Amino acid sequence: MTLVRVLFYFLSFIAIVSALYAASSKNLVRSIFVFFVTLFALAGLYVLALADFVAVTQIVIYVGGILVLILFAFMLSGKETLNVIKQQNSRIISLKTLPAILLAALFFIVLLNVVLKADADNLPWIRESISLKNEITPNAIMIDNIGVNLMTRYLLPFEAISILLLMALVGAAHLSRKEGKA
Amino acid sequence: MEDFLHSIQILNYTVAAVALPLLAALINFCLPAKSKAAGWISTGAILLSCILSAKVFAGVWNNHEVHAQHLWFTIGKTEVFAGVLLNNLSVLMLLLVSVIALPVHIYSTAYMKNDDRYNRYFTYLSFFCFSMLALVVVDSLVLFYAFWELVGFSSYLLIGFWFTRDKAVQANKKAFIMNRVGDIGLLTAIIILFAQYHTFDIVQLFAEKGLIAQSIINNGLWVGPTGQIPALWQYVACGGIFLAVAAKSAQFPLHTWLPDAMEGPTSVSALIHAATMVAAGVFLLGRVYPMFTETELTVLAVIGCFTAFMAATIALTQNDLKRILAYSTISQLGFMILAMGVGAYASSLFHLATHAFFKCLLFLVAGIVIHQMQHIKDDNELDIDPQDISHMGGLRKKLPLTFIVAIIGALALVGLPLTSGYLSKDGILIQAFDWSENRSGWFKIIPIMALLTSWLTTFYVARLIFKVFFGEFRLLKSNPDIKLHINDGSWQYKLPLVLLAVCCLFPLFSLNPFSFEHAWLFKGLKSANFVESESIYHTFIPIVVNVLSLFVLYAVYAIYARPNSFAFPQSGFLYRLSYNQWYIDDIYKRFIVKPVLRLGSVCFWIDRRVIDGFVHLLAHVSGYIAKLSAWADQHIVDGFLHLLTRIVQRIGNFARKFQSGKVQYYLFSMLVIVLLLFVLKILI
Amino acid sequence: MITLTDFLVVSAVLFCIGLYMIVSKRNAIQILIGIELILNAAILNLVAFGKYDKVNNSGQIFALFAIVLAAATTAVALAIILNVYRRYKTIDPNDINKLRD
Amino acid sequence: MNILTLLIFIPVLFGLIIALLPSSVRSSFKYITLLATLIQLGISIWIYIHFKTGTAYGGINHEDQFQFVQKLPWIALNLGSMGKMQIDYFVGIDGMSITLLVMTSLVLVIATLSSWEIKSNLKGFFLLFLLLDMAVIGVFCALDFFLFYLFYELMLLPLYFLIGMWGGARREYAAIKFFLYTLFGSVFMLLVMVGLYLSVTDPATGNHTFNIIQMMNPANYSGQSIFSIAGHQTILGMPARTVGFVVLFIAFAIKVPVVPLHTWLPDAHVEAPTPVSIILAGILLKIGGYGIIRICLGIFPEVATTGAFWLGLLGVISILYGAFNALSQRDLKRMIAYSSVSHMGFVLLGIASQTAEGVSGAVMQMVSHGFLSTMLFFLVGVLYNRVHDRGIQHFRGLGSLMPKYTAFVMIAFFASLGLPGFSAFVAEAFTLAGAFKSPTVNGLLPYWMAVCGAVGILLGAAYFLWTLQRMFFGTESLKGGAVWKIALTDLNLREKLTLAPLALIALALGIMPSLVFDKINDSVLALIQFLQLK
Repeated sequence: MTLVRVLFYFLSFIAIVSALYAASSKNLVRSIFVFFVTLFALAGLYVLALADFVAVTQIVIYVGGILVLILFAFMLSGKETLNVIKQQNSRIISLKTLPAILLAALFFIVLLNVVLKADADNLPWIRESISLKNEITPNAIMIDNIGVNLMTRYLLPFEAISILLLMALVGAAHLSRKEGKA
Repeated sequence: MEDFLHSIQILNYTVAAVALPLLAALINFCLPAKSKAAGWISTGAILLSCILSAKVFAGVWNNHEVHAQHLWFTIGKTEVFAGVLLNNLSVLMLLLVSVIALPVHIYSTAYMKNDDRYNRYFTYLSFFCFSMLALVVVDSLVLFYAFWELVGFSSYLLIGFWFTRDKAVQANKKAFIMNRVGDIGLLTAIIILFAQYHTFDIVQLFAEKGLIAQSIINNGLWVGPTGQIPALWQYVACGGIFLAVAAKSAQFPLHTWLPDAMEGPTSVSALIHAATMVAAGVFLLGRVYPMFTETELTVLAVIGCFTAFMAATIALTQNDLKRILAYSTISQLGFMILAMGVGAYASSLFHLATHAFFKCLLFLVAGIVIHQMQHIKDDNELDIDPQDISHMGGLRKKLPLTFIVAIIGALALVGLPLTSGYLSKDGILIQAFDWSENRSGWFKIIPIMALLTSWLTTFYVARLIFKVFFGEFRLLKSNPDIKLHINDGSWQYKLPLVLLAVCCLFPLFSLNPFSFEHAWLFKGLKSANFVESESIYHTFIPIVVNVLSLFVLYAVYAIYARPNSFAFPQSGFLYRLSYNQWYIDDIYKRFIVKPVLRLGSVCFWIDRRVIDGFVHLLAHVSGYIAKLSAWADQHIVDGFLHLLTRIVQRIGNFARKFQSGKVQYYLFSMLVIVLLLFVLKILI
Repeated sequence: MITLTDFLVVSAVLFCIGLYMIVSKRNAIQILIGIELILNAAILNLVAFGKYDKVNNSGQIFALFAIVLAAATTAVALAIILNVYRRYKTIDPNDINKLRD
Repeated sequence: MNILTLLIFIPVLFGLIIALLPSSVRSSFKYITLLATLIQLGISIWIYIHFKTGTAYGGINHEDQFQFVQKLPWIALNLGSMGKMQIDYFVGIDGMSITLLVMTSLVLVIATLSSWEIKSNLKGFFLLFLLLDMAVIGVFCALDFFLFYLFYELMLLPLYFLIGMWGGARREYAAIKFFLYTLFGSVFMLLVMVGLYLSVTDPATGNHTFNIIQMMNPANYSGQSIFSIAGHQTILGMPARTVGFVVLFIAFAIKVPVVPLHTWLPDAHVEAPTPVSIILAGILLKIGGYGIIRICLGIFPEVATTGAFWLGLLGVISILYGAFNALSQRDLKRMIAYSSVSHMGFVLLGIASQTAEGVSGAVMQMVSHGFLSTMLFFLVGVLYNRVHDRGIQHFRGLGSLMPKYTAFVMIAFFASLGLPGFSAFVAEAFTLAGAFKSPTVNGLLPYWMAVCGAVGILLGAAYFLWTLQRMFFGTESLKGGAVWKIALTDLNLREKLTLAPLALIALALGIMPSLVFDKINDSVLALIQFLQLK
């Protein structure tokens, strides 16, 4: 049992528990804030998967952008939403949510099944990658490489996404304008 | 050759004598109503018939038989003949009927002259004469039956002549139906004879050496020359004939129609219900006499005797003039049947002849009396029954001629010497005693009952005469201010009375007023082996009967004609039995008529409920089956379709839920399906 | 050593939780959170597999793209939610089942 | 042109004329129909006069002894391996048919005359009437079973509509009952007919045939066919020929009608309009009797002989049962309907006796009843037309109100109850004579049946006289009071002209039974001989 492994379990535990809390919580605000925790834990997991850059991006965009956006929207939507939320019944497993829980559980079983069957560690291309030393090692610096790749190999998707992002933001801004001014 | 021509002539006369009344009937039928010609046409016809009958009689009586026939029709291989048979019996009847009918016709022209349907009356009367005359001369049982029933039919018409009177139509219905019972008996007998002998010919059947004479009853079989059938059917045939006789001649148990038949015009009662038609039964017995065996004759004797006695007892207490006479007729007919039963064939027919005259006479007298009473009733607007003898009395001064002939008739009926009745009645009584002589003690009852009956006869006849003609006019007593304009009437009344009265005296029948054996009529009819047994009865009986009769006569005079007469108690059982005619009508009503009608209703009930019920049940069952199949059609066949549509609908509804517009639902279902795909993938 | 399977299991759990949230929640914002969870699960997978591509870094780069796109979708989604709220005074997706005005 | 064919199809010709004429001349329809029936009557009388008698013209089972024969191939289909289907148009008459034919023609004239009362939908009525006319004449003439059946069924249809459309209050019930009853019979008859067809081959052509006369010859039955005498086939465990006989007998017994298959009759009679009642009682019932003689006895003689007791028993039951029922009726027409049941019982009894007297008596009874029931129903119709009521209790003393009518009623009643001098007497007496002779001649019927039959005559007197006494005699009293008294006029000329010939014929037949017997004798003897040979 290495420290990495302990860390991994710890982080994934936090991520799952907080996600569960966010899912089961009737309080919107709470679930939003708990979702922060999940995101942070995930970022930690990215790090453990040797993707520091992604982890950072995760924190910046998700925690810094998306969550703030959500909170912002929530607060904009006013008092009635909160009232509605409070009225909901507090039991975790109610009859209404039972199908959804069942569905999720079954899905989980299926997924688990798929995962275990696939035996991801022994996939041919992974074996090949290990044998060709194409594996990222913990001490390798990958940020340069990412930057280069972005500007060369993945330039087209990069640009397309930029435009998409632009359009989405413009669209969002347009949508959220007051109706009277439209 | 001469013989043959003679026969032809006689046949022609006979046919003419029979056909003339029919012709008269047809002419009268076409005449306008109320035409007075009708009476004279009928009377003329019967007069001619009478003359022709006399000629026929002269030609045939104690001479040779005449028998001629003609093929009527063929059925299968059986040839049915129609023909005429003239022998002593039939010519006697022929003459008797026409001779009696003549005065009645004359009488009727006066008696019915005010009736609305005068011509219809004579149509019926002539038709009756035709049927009766034909009945006595025909030679075939089929024809005999036909005229037998036609006689009954004309009697039906005449009894119900005044058809608006309820009692009259009840009576004629009763008469016809009771006669029908007899007819059925006769028909059965004829059919049995036909089955046995394959012929309807009376000569072939009943001649001296005929088919009947050649048959014997052996081992329970009735063996004849042409075949054999069980002996039972011989008894049935005789029983059938007896029924016929009983019905026509009003013998117990079928006698009740005759008193009721008095609802018809009195002249009709005189002719049909006293003299001729009712005698047809005796005539039938005479025709088929050879058929009866010793035992059957005894039964006849018993029934005749009983009827005579019973009717006489009933006549004792009746108050209706015609009813008394009707019961007297029944009683006298009983005597005739008795005579037939004891083998006094000739005496029976002799009595038939003499009875015809005096009873007809008495009825005509009754007719006059009733007619006059009716006059009194109409003139003074009284509410009385003109036939009730308790209103009458002392009429001898008002109706002298009527009174005299009534006395003659009555004496003849009682059977006092010098009258024709004496001759015939004593003959019967004497022969009855002769007959019982050779038999065991019990058979003595029959002649003794007959004797008793003859005294009873004396009693009721005397009662009738004294009540009507002697004493004081009782109606005058109770209604002092009534006017009386009554007399014997015109010559049309008087002539017949005188004629008949003469015929009631002895000289017409025998020059010896005291011995029936010397009567020509008796000689002509007696069988060849008749022996004049000179037993003690021949002198003893007449004396006893007549002396006692005189005592009875005086007694009756004492009771009814003397002013301070005592009255019989009118409450005893015997009185009631007699007054109510032995309750026989009630018994019939209760035990025959009602059950038959009830049976009819039961049959109808069965028809409605059981048979139709069954049909309806079938209909219902098929209806239910139809409904069931309709139900099956609707619910099973259609139901299957509906189920299909329902399933489709359900599926549609089910699928529609996923199209609810709820985004999460869409997603959910999508996921479920994906899941299912997975599961399937794993499972397969 | 952390195996790929470990990552995959964690991401599967997250994915299922996200799924549950999407299906069961009556609040559009929570649904949005569920979507984000699923996206994150996917990203986790991308990152985990990206470990074995040192040269091209395809896993990590697409994880970056996914994050960016997630941000975009969130922005648009929130805008829509706001609009919906304005019109219907609710953000329960079950109540909003009419396409027409 | 064959005279019988002419006789059969004249009504159709006139029917076509009526069909083509516009409704505006509807008042002439009855005269056209009358003309048609009168022509038919003329033809049938011509046939009657020219009908030859003698042992060479006995008919029954000798095809060459029939008269006025016409035989044309009609349907001849070649069915390949199944042989040829052979149906002939085959008509002809012998002694059994001739008197019934004349009787039918006359009754049809009377029925037409009584159609004067029909007021609605004249075209339809007379068309159906003429169709019925054709069918009944056809039944009496047909000698091909298929043709017979065709006419037989063709009668049903017009009768159904005639009762159902022009009948009384419960006409639909009556019509349906009638229709179902008779259809029930004829459907099974069809089965037997087909069975017979498949069993019998025509020796001349070797084909199966519907020829009735060929069916009477046992030699024509192929060995193992269902109705073969030698084959002894069974249906449901019973001998096939017995079943065939019973089925045919039931079909005709419904028509006769024999108790207990009679309940359609009172209803149909009561509801039917007068002309239809007349045809029903006068003709249709005779078809039953005729069918039993011609078909049941002709085709299954040995079964008829073994079953004679039961036939006779049914006859006696019908006589007595019908009479008792008539006794308890309150509707005049229903009473007469039941009396028909009783009188037709004699027909069955006579046929069952299988003696010359019995069968002749039966035929005579059919002819006689044809006229008398016509007369009776016409008389009821007269009364009903006047006041629309038939309840026996509703009338009293009609004798003084309608003397001529009463006279005719008395003639009809007395003739019906078997007064000598009228036809019924001869018929009933000889039927009973035949029935009584039967035990000694052929041992078929017990003696007592004839005696029981005789009791039926007595009951006949009872119900007729009772009715007479209740309705026509006594003091006048009517349910409808003064209104009825005005309505109840005496007979008019047309009615008298209709009734007089009937009364005269009944009288003539009673006095001269040879009018019938001479014509039927040879056939009866031939039939008896045929039955004895089996």
